[in-house]
Amino acid sequence: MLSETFLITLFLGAVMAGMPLLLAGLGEQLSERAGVLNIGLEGMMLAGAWAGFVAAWASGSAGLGFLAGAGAGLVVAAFMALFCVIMALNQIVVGIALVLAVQGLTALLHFVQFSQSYPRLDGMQAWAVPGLSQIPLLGPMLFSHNPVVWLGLALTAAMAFLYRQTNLGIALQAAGDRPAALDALGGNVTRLRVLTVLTTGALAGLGGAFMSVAVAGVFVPFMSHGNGFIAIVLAMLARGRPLWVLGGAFLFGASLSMTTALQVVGVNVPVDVIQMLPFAMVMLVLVLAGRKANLPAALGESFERGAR
Amino acid sequence: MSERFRTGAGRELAIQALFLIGPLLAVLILGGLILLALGANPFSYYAFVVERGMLRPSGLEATLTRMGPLLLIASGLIIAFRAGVWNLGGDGQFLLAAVMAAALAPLLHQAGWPVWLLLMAGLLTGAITGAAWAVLPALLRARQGLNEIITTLMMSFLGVSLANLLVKLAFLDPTTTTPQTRTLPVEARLPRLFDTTISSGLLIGLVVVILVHLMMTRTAFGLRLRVVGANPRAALHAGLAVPALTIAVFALSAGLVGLAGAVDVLGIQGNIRADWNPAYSLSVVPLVFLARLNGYGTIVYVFLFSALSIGAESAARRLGVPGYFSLVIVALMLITFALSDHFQKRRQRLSQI
Amino acid sequence: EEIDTIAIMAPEMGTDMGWNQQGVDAARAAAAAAGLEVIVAENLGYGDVRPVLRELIEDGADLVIGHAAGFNTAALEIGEEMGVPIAIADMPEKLSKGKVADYTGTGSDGAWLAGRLAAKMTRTGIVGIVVSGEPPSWNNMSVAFAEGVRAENPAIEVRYAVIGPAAYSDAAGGKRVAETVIASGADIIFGQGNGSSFGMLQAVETTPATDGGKAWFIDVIGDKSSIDKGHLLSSVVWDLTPIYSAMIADLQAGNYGTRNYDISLADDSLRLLKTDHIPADVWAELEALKADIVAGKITIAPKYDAASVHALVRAVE
Amino acid sequence: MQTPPGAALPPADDRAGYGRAGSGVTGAGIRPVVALQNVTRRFPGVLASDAVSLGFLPGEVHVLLGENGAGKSTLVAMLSGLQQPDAGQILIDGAAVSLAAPRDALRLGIGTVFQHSMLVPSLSVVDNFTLGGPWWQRPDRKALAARIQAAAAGPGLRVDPFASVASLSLGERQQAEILRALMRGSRCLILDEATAMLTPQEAGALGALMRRLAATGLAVVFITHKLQEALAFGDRITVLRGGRNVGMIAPDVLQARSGAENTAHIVSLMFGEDSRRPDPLSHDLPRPAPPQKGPALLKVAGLSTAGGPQPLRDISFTLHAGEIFGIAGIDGNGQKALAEALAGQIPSTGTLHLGGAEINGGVAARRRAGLSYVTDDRLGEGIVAGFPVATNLVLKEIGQPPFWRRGLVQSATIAAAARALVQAFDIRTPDVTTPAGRLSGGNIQKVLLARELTGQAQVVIFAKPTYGLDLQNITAIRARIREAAGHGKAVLLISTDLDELLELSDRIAVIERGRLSPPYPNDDTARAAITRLISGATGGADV
Ligand SMILES: Nc1ncnc2c1ncn2[C@@H]1O[C@H](COP(=O)(O)OP(=O)(O)OP(=O)(O)O)[C@@H](O)[C@H]1O
Ligand SMILES: Nc1ncnc2c1ncn2[C@@H]1O[C@H](COP(=O)(O)OP(=O)(O)OP(=O)(O)O)[C@@H](O)[C@H]1O
Ligand SMILES: [Mg+2]
Ligand SMILES: [Mg+2]
Repeated sequence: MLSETFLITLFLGAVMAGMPLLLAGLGEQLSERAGVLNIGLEGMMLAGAWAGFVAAWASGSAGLGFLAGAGAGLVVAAFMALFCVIMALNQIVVGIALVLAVQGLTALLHFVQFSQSYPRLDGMQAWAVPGLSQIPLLGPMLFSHNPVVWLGLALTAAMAFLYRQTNLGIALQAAGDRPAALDALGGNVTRLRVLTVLTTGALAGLGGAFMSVAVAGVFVPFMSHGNGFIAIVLAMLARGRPLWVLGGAFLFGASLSMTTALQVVGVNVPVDVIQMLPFAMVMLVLVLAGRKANLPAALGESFERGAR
Repeated sequence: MSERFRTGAGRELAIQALFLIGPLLAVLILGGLILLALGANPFSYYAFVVERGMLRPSGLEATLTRMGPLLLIASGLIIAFRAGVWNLGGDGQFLLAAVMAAALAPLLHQAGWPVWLLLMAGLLTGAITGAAWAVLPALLRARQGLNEIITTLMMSFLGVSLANLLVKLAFLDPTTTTPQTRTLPVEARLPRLFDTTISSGLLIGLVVVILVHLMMTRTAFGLRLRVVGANPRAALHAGLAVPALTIAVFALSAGLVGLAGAVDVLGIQGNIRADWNPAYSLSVVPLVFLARLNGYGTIVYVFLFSALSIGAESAARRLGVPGYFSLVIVALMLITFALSDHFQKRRQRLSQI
Repeated sequence: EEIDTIAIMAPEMGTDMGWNQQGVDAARAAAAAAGLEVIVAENLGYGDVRPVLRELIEDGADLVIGHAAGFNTAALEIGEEMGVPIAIADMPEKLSKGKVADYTGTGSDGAWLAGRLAAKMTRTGIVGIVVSGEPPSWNNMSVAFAEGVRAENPAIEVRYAVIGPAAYSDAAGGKRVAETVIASGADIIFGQGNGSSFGMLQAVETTPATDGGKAWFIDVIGDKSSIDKGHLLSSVVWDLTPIYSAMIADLQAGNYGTRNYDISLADDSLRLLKTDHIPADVWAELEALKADIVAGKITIAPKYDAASVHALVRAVE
Repeated sequence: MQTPPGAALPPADDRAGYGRAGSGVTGAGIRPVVALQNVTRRFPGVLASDAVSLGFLPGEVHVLLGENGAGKSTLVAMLSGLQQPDAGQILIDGAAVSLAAPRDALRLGIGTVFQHSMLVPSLSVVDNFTLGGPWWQRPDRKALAARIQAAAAGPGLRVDPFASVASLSLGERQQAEILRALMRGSRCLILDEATAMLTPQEAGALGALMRRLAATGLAVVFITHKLQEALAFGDRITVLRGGRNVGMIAPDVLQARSGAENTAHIVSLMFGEDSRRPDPLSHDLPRPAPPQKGPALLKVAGLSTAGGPQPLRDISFTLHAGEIFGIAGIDGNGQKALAEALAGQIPSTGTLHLGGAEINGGVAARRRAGLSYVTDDRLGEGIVAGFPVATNLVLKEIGQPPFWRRGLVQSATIAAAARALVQAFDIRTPDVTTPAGRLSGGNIQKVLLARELTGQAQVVIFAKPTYGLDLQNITAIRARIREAAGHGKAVLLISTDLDELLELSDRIAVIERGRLSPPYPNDDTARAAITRLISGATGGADV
């Protein structure tokens, strides 16, 4: 029963389920560091899921799908940037509005395009590390993944480096903690925040595209299914550390796989319970460890030069 | 500068009107384009929305009924946001409270309690449940300064799952196979107003939101909350019991959201089905912001929102436009109103110079 | 009595090649056959549908079909309030003369046949059930499917997985779970779950069974053969048209609410979808079994609760 | 210095430009590095700069003087690109430039130390120095730290590159900012109230540094409220009033006149001949003798705190009715902890008796018992910037009659009381409904005084009560402090400004690393003794 293929599938299932959370979470973390609370993440993921699917389906190339997904996320984020960063509208109002808008539009589009045909994509080839991926059990688990998974891991490392080791990282922290200081020293707070928000959108869109193109192979309305909000929580819990987002995302994927695994072996725990576990655990840790989630001081505040 | 002196009162009025009408117009036009793209006639669609959401008696009654719970959620959010507490966990608080009320009320009814008493009990249960679900975030924020956006969101996820679990395992109605709680008979629900179908939940909502508004603007307690919200350090310096106030805010806010859940069940739904989650608070959050956390403004926005959702639902159905379209309209409304608010503020600032 | 309009309310779009589409199409067909007007209220979700009900009745509906157990409470109340007959699903006990009739989709007989089919076709000796939720009518079919499998061959394992609470639209989850079940050895997936079943279909199409061969999908309620890519083995198809027609007839005859309605193999309102992936001999055997059920030689006791599903699948391994 | 675009402009143009201000700057024949031409800037309800014209010459320390709200920082904001003129021009080397953003100003060589800290608290000092660098680069923290230390050595500034800014005292932060501006190699250096947080020694060192920088051809702009600093360090002095340039004192004139004459001239320029105001020079007079040692009002014994940047260690002293007890010391030696511990804002051990009765409770309880605290962190905790002046005036009476009855606000009563206080304390504000955050530093401070000195206060703690205020306000505030003592209140005056302490106090003690020295009577020997103690030469030794 617990055959090799089964274990591998469980593990890969966890990875696949965690990937969208990782990508979106990394993005959210980026804009949060720069002081923008991006509540519209769910919308950006969903837009990415739709566009990614359409592109992959029309072109037959998953790669184009991912690109399109990232692009769509970026477009949604552009509204966020325009309204919240440049025009300083309320970040929560706009964020939620974007979620609703994308939910509505993608569902409409799906209705118009696919509600008769329900097209589906073919499976995607994994990128295997030559040699290593041949190791029994571990090989396929660790060294043979969808290209985007590798990208996600690379991004995690890149972000960690960027935050600690580059001027940009320092500038980001300044933009999130004391934008006025960055501004007074010749930095461009608005430009920086716009760029981070756009990047966030692209990452979230990629995450969504991963859901529809790589994981599901189909698009159905609302398929991002709350992942955007979970990603926001992950990003905040990670206290600015990309590696923690990675850990959190995989934990979630794992808990989903675990549900299935238990059911398949006939242990029937209510799904609701297992899905509560990750959050329940986190809350418990917070209560016991009681550490501050040190969010940027200016998080959610729009920057206006010389305002009194 | 100089033209500022030329602006007459008439022109001023016109501009104010524009700030009000402008956004609506924009929504209508943008939405109209989408409708055209969908091959529907915008005019008949909008006519429908207005007719079904506001003019037709049954539509208006539905709109007003829907306002009740939304207004209560809004009141809870107003308290929290004015006190600088980001309670984004409304959905969990709402659903859990609704489930508890739905579980209790029918039992009390079978036990032969008088209706008014069991309704009181139900509402109280809802409020207490909601407040209870905010205790952890409150303590974490008050004691450890832990940001409540995270904790309330997580508690919301937990609350929704727990509510489902309770319905499926604990409070199941034995008389049916559908996983739902026992149903509170219509005659035992919150009374309807006069001989309409409007639930008195509307009254509760209106009274509460106005009371909350007065509390925040006219009372010492309200000012204390606002000080804590505007500058916690100043609050400490002024000798306010910040932790206690913070906890009070969470309790009040979540309590009212919970009350909304109870009102929805006891006034409208009658029972709760497994896996049901209307996610109201997600749509109410932006509304109270647009109203600038002002109670009266909130009433207006909530009315618009309810009318729109009721009207759009039926228009969608009758004109072959998928109901998803109403989501788009709501989103457009939020953004255009936010924009007009933005330009209005900017204009005021300029005109002060 | 005199009726000119019926209305149907569906929770999701009537284009899902499943529960909603079957309901909406059937309502259209039945109305057309009886020369009546039909008002379709689809994609209502599971919120408060009372306003919709009132409006449909105001718009002249003489019969309102609440095509989801989730609508029952509201439908019963508003039907009473406005004195219009209504049809509900999954609450037979609410039958009431002139007012309420129930149509419970008891797919168990069909699902049992599907179980037999699966047992006949499996190479790995393992079949899987994947559902996106546990509503009564699905539990009913899950149980029957498992029983059918065991009736054919007790040695065959049935594995069961729920994607998640309210995961109806979770296509990604559907695919992930189905893949896992396939990886656990199943080569046939009996899938129930609106949007998410497209994910399951996808999994079956893209994941080979553990023996390297093809994995199969058995669908329920709807007919997805128009979009099949060669993995749709069959489906337990519900055709609600006879039911709705009967309702209309009874209503006109003035004895509505004196009986409940159900789908059955007898009038083909319940049937196993014949695809050319099913070998002729197997199909013949299934036809025979069907005949026995219709003739009452075989009876499958309908069960609707999740508990008995879990009990059954656990008993299996 | 390179010859930039504008060099071609005929000098005649400039002459016309500055002629209006009658400054005669161009008389010297050298062209200003940076110049303002009829610059006007409006804010809601105020004309912050009104057709200001002036120029900053290379090789000069140019001092800007003016009362609070005169418009000094607004000029700075426009020169550093934070704000743009509503009218008029800014010229660099005679060429009109538009400073749309700070980066333009920096690029053109204008470096600024702002009145309000521009450091990122969550970053280390080095990282704060790298801010604004090319984004892709990897900061070489070690090398930069070395350069920082080297640069700091010259002017004798104390800066620890690897300390996190959050852990620095206000004084240390200010030094870090000055150093950062210096290291940017600007051609024009602006210091807005840069000495406000420094000890006399540090201020002196900074003054010397300014002179040296000027000597290298830099144009230095120095804003201060301390006339003696202006006269000591400045070559040229321009005075602003109500946003207008009301006069410039050229170097030669400055040299020619005596200190007293200059002071008198400047003061008359700063405040005009407005007789309603108290004579700003009055504070040189000795304070009226206090009522002979009144009864002991506040007894502090073994006061200690844990945590915080500088915990208190076993502090004991007694305050008598009608006396002013001064506490001197370099900023960051526990002054804040002491004030907050006494006021009940932070937990502490030890006992506190007020008028015989022990008080412990929280802020509110102590306030009711008659202990009130005028904080030095005006914007941070003193006021709620967004709330009206009126509300801020009753911020510590929330819920008390007559302002609240049965929990309901009595807006009329509050407004009336507020107007009275605005009158009595000469608070300059468009209206009692104006958001307090809009007021200038001096007026915010008066709001705090008005709030703390009214009511049943018996013991009043003042923390740096006059920091950042103009002469006028300083005089007014100090008068209030004397008056409070005169009315038999006990005053604890915590200040880093020794002159202030010597001027006001009866007894002075020194706080150093959380310990309090025994008090010294404020006699002729006091200055020497206290200075010795502060500079820590014989620190705890003779205690
Ligand atoms: N951003 C702003 N919004 C509104 N009013 C402002 C703003 N900045 C300055 N003011 C007003 O402009 C006037 C000048 O302010 P400014 O800060 O330049 O005075 P200042 O000379 O620097 O005073 P201080 O010595 O207290 O620093 C004051 O009345 C102030 O209230
Ligand atoms: N109008 C001017 N007056 C005086 N000095 C100037 C002027 N314009 C430029 N400079 C000096 O010339 C040098 C280069 O100026 P320039 O505008 O080329 O900077 P830059 O490096 O092009 O700007 P950027 O940061 O946008 O690349 C700077 O040190 C600046 O101080
Ligand atoms: Mg200033
Ligand atoms: Mg000042």
